[in-house]
Amino acid sequence: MPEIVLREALKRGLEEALENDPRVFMMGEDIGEYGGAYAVTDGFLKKFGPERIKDTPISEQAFLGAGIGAAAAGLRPIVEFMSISFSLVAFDQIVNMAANLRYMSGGQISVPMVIRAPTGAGVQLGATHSQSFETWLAEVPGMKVVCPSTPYDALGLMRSAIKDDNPVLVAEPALLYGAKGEVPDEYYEIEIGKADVTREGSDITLVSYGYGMHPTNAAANTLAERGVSVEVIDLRSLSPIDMDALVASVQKTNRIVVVDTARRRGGVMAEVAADLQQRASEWLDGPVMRVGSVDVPWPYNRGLEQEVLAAVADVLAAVAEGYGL
Amino acid sequence: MPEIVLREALKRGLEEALENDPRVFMMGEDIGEYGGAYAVTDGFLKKFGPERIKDTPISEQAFLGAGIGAAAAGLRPIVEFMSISFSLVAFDQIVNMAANLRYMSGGQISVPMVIRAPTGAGVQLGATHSQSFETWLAEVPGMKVVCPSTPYDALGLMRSAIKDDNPVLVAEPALLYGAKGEVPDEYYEIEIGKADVTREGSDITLVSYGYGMHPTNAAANTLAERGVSVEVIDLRSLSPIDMDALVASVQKTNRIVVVDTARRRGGVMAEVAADLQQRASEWLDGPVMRVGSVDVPWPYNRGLEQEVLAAVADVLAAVAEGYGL
Amino acid sequence: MASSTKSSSKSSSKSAKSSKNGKSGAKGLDESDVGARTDHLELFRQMYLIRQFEIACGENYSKGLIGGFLHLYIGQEASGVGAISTLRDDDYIVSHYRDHGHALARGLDINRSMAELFGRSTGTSKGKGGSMHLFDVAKRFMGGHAIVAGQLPLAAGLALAQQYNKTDALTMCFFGDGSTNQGIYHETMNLAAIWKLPVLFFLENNMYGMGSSIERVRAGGIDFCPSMATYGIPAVEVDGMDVLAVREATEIAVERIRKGDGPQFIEAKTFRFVGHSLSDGQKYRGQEEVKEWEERDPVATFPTRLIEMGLATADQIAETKASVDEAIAKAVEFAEQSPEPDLSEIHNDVFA
Amino acid sequence: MASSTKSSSKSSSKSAKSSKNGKSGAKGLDESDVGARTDHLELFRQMYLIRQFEIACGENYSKGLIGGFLHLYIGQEASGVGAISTLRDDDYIVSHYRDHGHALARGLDINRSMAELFGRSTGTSKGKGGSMHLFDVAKRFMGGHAIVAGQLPLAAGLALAQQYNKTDALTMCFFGDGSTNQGIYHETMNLAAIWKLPVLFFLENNMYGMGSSIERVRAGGIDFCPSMATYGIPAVEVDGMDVLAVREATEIAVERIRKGDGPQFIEAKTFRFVGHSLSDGQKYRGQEEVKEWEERDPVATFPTRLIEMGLATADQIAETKASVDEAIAKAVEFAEQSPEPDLSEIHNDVFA
Ligand SMILES: Cc1ncc(C[n+]2csc(CCOP(=O)(O)OP(=O)(O)O)c2C)c(N)n1
Ligand SMILES: Cc1ncc(C[n+]2csc(CCOP(=O)(O)OP(=O)(O)O)c2C)c(N)n1
Ligand SMILES: [Mg+2]
Ligand SMILES: [Mg+2]
Repeated sequence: MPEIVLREALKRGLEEALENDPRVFMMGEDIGEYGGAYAVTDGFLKKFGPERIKDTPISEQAFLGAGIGAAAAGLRPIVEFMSISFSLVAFDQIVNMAANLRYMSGGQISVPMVIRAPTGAGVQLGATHSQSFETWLAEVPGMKVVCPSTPYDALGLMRSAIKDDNPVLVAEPALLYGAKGEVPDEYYEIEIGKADVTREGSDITLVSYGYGMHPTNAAANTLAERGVSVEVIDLRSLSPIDMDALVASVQKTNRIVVVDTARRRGGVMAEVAADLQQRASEWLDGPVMRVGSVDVPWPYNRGLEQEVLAAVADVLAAVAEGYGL
Repeated sequence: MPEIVLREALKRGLEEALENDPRVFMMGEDIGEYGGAYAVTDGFLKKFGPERIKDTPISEQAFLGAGIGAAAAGLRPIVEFMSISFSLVAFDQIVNMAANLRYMSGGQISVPMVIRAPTGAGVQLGATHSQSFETWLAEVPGMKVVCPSTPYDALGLMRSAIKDDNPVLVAEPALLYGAKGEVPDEYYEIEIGKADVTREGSDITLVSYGYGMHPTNAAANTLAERGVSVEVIDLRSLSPIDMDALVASVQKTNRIVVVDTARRRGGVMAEVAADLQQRASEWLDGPVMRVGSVDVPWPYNRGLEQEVLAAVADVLAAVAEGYGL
Repeated sequence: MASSTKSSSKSSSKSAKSSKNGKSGAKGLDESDVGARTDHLELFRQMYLIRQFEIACGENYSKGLIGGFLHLYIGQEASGVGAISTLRDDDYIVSHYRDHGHALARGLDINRSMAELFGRSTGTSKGKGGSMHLFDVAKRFMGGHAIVAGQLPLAAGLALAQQYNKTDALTMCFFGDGSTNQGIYHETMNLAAIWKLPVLFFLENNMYGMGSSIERVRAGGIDFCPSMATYGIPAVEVDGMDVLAVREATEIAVERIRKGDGPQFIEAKTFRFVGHSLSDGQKYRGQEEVKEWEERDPVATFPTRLIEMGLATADQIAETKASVDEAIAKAVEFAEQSPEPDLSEIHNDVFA
Repeated sequence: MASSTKSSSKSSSKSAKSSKNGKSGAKGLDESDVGARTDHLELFRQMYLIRQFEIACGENYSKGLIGGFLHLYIGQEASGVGAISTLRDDDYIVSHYRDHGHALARGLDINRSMAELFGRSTGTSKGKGGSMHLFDVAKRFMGGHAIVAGQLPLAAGLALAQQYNKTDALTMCFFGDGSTNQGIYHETMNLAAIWKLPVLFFLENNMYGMGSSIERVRAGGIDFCPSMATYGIPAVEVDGMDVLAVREATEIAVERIRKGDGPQFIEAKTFRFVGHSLSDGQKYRGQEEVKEWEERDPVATFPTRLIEMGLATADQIAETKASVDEAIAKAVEFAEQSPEPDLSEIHNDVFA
């Protein structure tokens, strides 16, 4: 299978949709003439023209909201935030409009919109630019949220997100745009709401998603070297969360550590841990161990930032503390 | 002890501060001439004048942000959102400015600001007006969040919030403004970050806060009638959360149910459950049972809204399911 | 009043004519064509309908049959009725929480609208939306929105779709004076302008945002049209108590939008005779001010004008009123007798 | 250039004089008084310092010694230096992520500023803030803010405190052309205007917001002053490449604010000669445009002007440059040799 980087996988998914569905168009800051802050849309303006590749003013509230309106009218907008950190200024539109419209209208309105945004810390952008607000949006009924960790998943999830009739956030780990992986030429999709068992094992389950898969996979390798049989699960979808897959895994391994490179407090893994210990209590040999980044604002200094960021050592420490492995 | 309603308790706390500290002033929509949407500031404009009771335009971003600036300059602003639902349009200012400023500046700036907002569902305001965003703000490092359930707590917490040198959100349960309770004439404060054991018992611990204390207390009464010795804890503070108090209680009761009238998914009680099952696993006889409102947008119809809202029956069901009591 | 004279039949037929030059799909604007250009008696009927509907709402709110917040449109009827009378079926309308008037002027079923306020399963949103969230997508009435100014980009987006699909349909967006102090309002104005979106921004300046007189909270004072220069959006002020003046001004703006001129802005000066919502004690304004405006009550004054102009007889007015009264009574009855939604409904409509 | 003529010594001394009528705490604006009214050579020194600082930053970013995003101020030096030269010690300054120039013009220690970019413990924010978040509260330099336009209400709030405390100090707030498309900008303008806050809104219009020419993304075009009519905020445009013109215009605005006239707005037309940040390939603009602006490079042209005006000698210029070059070299050395923050630092400064 050919290998491409995650940025290319996203690009392929977007290009395909623009080619095949005239209702699909894109909006965002500097996605056109500049080529996109992370170059995901490079070349799109030339290829698809300014009516479908819309450079916007720095007005996240207005263009995200306009995406909602266009979607309500039957188009399929793909709206980019230059960073998930900037989604915060448009949170009201996402939560109160995109996610609520269907319910408030008694089912009359659909909002088939994709929101794309780079997310996560790790490149020294400091407190305001390193956040992971996908964890909040994943709690909002009416929203779907996915987060790929490989080029394969990025393409498969992007295809499903664009086809979905609901607002879907595709959180793109900024640290992974250049990450390589195999992607087949044949068409495939990845169902939103299904986790992926990326490694089978019987002693312990490690769960993560997005950039968190990197320390998680590294920890799995280390444990495997020590003779521990590790099952690894990539959530892929943060809303809905595939709790059934986690319960099934725990029934087999009886041990679980959940890992997030977003802050530890709250968020996706608090929900997973809280839910799982209740649902799978009879199979668990210990607590659901939770690993996350330190609960402080993101510092700029590289050493400090890395200290805050959840890492392989933290995963191994949790495995040891929770299960003595 | 004299009995007053929660609205009066808040009012007393605010009035006191305005009288005693010239740095304290208030801002918000219709807090002056209109007297406040929930009448908490009724009469203040006349008493303290327009320089200290500032009616604002419907510009949450600007006036909340101006509060941050005024606080950074040494004043002690108290900023009101007419509803916590409207805080969403100003979330960027709260999260990226109020909460981050100190860290980003290496400790040079303090933001001694109080944000007040009515919160919660239950009065048929529908999807956009019934939310509980204090659960998100409680996850933000740099923010403190309190939520009173009684007039006594409302006054004690408000006093501490105003004296605190950090941004503190006082989430005021809209359903409780008219709730009565005893409040002494003598001065007292309630420390932020300390939970309150409102009822001692040895069989099971029930934890909640704010409006959630009502179904929780009702459940405790029912259980007590059945002969179960119930310990009830009011968190009072959602950030920091007094996990030590919960662990201590579980060491005694070995059983716990956490209750929130905000949506079940995510939020404060996901964090509490996730943390507690990890910290107190050796003392727990079962999973941390979590009760919350149904994970759907808030419906307008009264019957539907009540069906969504976590209620005493849900608490009792969780107690039965988790611990057979 | 200057703005009233604008609505002379001469300029009306002129605008009607140029409108016929539009795309073939566009309906002509003939005085007799109810629905496109509603006739005068119909304008009165709609205003009276809204008034009586609102009065009935107030009564049933007091009885506890309607919950939540209730924002009545009483006093502003001429504005919404005049504006909406100029629209085609394929145009979108977007409103805020004070939406009953706009919904009824758009022809939403009054039974189902009332049922929505009662929270019943027969309501326009099956009882899930309530007063602030009326929707009827078949009628292209896209809500009812309760976050101040939050509806503006929705309107821009609907208009964007209309433009993208190369139609000459448009979106009419209602909002209040207070909402212009939300940043999103300015963002949307700019976006609509640079993209030349087919959207009509219809400001109902009723002088107050809740308890705040616009004079007190807006640096630019009580007139909004001058501020549109910043966005290059043509703007016209109209007497919002005069349904014909409103219709006239709106027709011109609508025509321009259909021609592809991009967004237009209308400011209707109007007034709510009642409180912001039913819990408003109106401490912030004197009753004289209210009285002054009430003298220009469109529902009270328009019949006289119609009769004077020879456009309706006193009998027709009386008949219209009687039939509306009956319809309102039936709507309340319908709402009251409609079933509550099934509790399982809470789980429906979260996802498509 | 018209705006340059404004900076004649006649009008300068006039504004200086009326400023002396201010409160007793206010420093006089004497030409010789560096700090209040900085002298001409000092203006040059600051511009040159900023230029060299930025060049050094670029180099060390390429070496990997500076991380994150790096937004250089190269080309805009006259704007910040001219504006800030008019301030008193008790005035506040608020900036955005392109903040190095403003920080240095305010007199922040260059060693500690460079150390902050290197992320060292000796940095202004102990290495926690980085390039986009320079702070020095002792100098009333209140950041460095990286959410576009997010700093505007902070400035309004600082000004509110100055007004509340009945001082005649003010707050100067810098922002870019692109930031005016954020709703919060408009909210803040209105709030400042209705409350008559002592804030100077200083727009550095460098014609681009990242890759978007302001012409393309703003309905109102490239000139911002007309839009201030909406808020009744006096607005003046100035040639941002001419440090004396900027100083002149700013002095007048500052004086008005101290008198209690409320917010003032200055638009400096300027240009960044380099990309938005160091990862910008500048595909969106031609090099001719950049060249044209570079011909007016303040750092290159101001010395000639000073010598022609007899305000400095070539030797003085050369000496100034030499001493700045040395200081920059030392700052880089200081930064490089400063220790990394202790890892325990992550837990400090979260709460007061
Ligand atoms: C963002 C936000 N802030 C505050 C409110 C509370 N609120 C509801 S309506 C209203 C006044 C709006 O006034 P205006 O726009 O003039 O409309 P009118 O009610 O006069 O029709 C306010 C402050 C809200 N719904 N949303
Ligand atoms: C809310 C928000 N949206 C987007 C960005 C990304 N961004 C950073 S700077 C910038 C351009 C700002 O341009 P302008 O205000 O003109 O300032 P300049 O960079 O030209 O000095 C953008 C889009 C951001 N930081 N914050
Ligand atoms: Mg109004
Ligand atoms: Mg710019």
